[in-house]
Amino acid sequence: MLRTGPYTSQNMDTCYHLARRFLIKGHEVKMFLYEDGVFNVKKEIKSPQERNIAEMMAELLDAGAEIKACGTCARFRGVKKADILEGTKLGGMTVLVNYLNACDRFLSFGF
Amino acid sequence: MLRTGPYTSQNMDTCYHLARRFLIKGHEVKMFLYEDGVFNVKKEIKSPQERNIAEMMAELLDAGAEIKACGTCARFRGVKKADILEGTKLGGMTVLVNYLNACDRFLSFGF
Amino acid sequence: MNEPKKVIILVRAAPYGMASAAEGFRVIIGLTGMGLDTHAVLVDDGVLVSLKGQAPSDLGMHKLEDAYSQLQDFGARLYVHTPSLEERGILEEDCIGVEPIDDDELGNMISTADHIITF
Amino acid sequence: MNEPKKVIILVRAAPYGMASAAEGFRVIIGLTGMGLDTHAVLVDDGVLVSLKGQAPSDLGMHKLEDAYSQLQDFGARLYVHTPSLEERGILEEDCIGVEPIDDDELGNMISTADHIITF
Amino acid sequence: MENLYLVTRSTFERTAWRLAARLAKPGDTICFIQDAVLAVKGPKDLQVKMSELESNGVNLRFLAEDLNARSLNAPVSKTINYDGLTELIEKARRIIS
Amino acid sequence: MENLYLVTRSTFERTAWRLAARLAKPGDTICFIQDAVLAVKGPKDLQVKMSELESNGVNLRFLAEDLNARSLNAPVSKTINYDGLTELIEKARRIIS
Repeated sequence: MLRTGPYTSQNMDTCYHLARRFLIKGHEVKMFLYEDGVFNVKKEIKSPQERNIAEMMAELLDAGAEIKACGTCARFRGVKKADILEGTKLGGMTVLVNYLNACDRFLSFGF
Repeated sequence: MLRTGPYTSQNMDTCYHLARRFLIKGHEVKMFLYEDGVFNVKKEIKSPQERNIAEMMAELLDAGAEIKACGTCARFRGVKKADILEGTKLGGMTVLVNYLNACDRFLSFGF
Repeated sequence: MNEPKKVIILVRAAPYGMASAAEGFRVIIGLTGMGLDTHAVLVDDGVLVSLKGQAPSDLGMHKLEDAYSQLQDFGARLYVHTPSLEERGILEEDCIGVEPIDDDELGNMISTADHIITF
Repeated sequence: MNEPKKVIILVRAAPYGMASAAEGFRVIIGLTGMGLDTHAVLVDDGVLVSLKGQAPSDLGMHKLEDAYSQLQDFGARLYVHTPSLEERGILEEDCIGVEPIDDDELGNMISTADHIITF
Repeated sequence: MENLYLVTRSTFERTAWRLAARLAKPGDTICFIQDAVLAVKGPKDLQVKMSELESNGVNLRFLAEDLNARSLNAPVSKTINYDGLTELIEKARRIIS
Repeated sequence: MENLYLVTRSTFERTAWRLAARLAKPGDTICFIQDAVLAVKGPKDLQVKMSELESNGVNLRFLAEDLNARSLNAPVSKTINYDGLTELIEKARRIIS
């Protein structure tokens, strides 16, 4: 679960570096984006001369990660379904509960 | 200058409560939104049963405040011109410099 | 059917300054409602969430004291970390009904949990 | 023409964990370039920005040491708060070229500034 | 008033208040708002520092709306509301936050 | 390993590391990443606490990529890179961050 947004905090980068390695090792990776975390999958992110967080997210999706964002958090932050990367979805607390039920290791990154 | 986003931090609320009072007293109020601050003027913010930050911003605009957001911060965060409240604008560092030159008191809210 | 997973939610942030305690509440209620064995622990500045007499209406915010007071009715367990209360000079009697928990008890609870979420 | 406004930018955050030090740099360069009397002060964890030998490429980030090293060429003044260095056990000789400043000097500098921006 | 220092983050969770305590001069004001109103509860080294600052002529203020929200209290003489904070900002020569 | 504690924020600016120090048991690991790698520099009460933890059998680790970015160093035996952190997470029964 990731609660912070892109660039502002290094959390997203830490998640990316860990997720990439877990996927290579053959683990399943699921990310639930909560609070400002929902901003990490905005497809319009443009980052000239810098790492592109949306592309890093897309890379994880391509490698098999499942990424869902809290719909309520998104609405409060003006993020719509049409704004987020293909392959990601908005969802409710059920998503988090399913992830918690399914996973062997849970990591939480906040403020 | 406001560097944090809506809901996540109380900074935006503090700015609102102060700005409202300064406007009533007849002062000019200018806000420069930097980093996550740019998210505060997303017109799609929906907040059932909660204060609506976008409406609070619109209220300040109606009362005469000038609100501009850093264009580079917006691009990195996937926020486009079309996403922000009418009456607000994206701008460069020139905006901040003009505000610093024009103002008698400067407040900075960050992390 | 498997045993429900045991999840501890550590609420470490003070109410109102950040949304953390409010967003943590949504997670606690959600997990409880969907049958997880949910234990919420107020620790560090999070203990402020349990202080009676909160009045955030001038800030245009909802009263977290009321929200957290309902948790037990929904089947979640709510604890307050007593060393965190003491460091802040807050008396248990000034708090809403919560179960006190000390370092050893919290440590033991963590050792029986499947997952820990921090707010 | 009026005197240019004197602005102090306090960089208080460590580099890389938050974008603050990087975003502060953009403001320092912008203000300097547009003729403001710009004084950047590294204080608290911000002193880490001046430590030589940073290598953030594995994080996919730009080296802030290099960015801040250029400031003086652009006409900005760059200071490091020596008590903050001492608290962190960092020697001035391990830092890029910056002007040392103590509590009294920083206090006096603040008393002559028009505005203060914090990162 | 020369300088107004605004402290916004919890004084228990963050150490940011120390810079204000370190730089404030006689006649300056330090105002605790948002989670920083927790300053009325400590930590202990802040409480020691606050007495020191007051004997040196630094004014301490706490924002009423933020205290009330959190069910905290400060002495009446040191409590100001948003209207009072607005005036403090008008009177200050500069604000450091 | 039973529990892996991850500390992410600066140990000078935040007090969040204290909870990990307080709860960690023999055999647990506390890993400092992001700005928390500043832990190699202090503050002093953390340094005292770290020796105590180590004599109690708590393992301390620092993330190499984050140390390098900030030009900081930890003893080689306590430095792990992202691959090592990945393994720590696999081995841990649960992660507290």
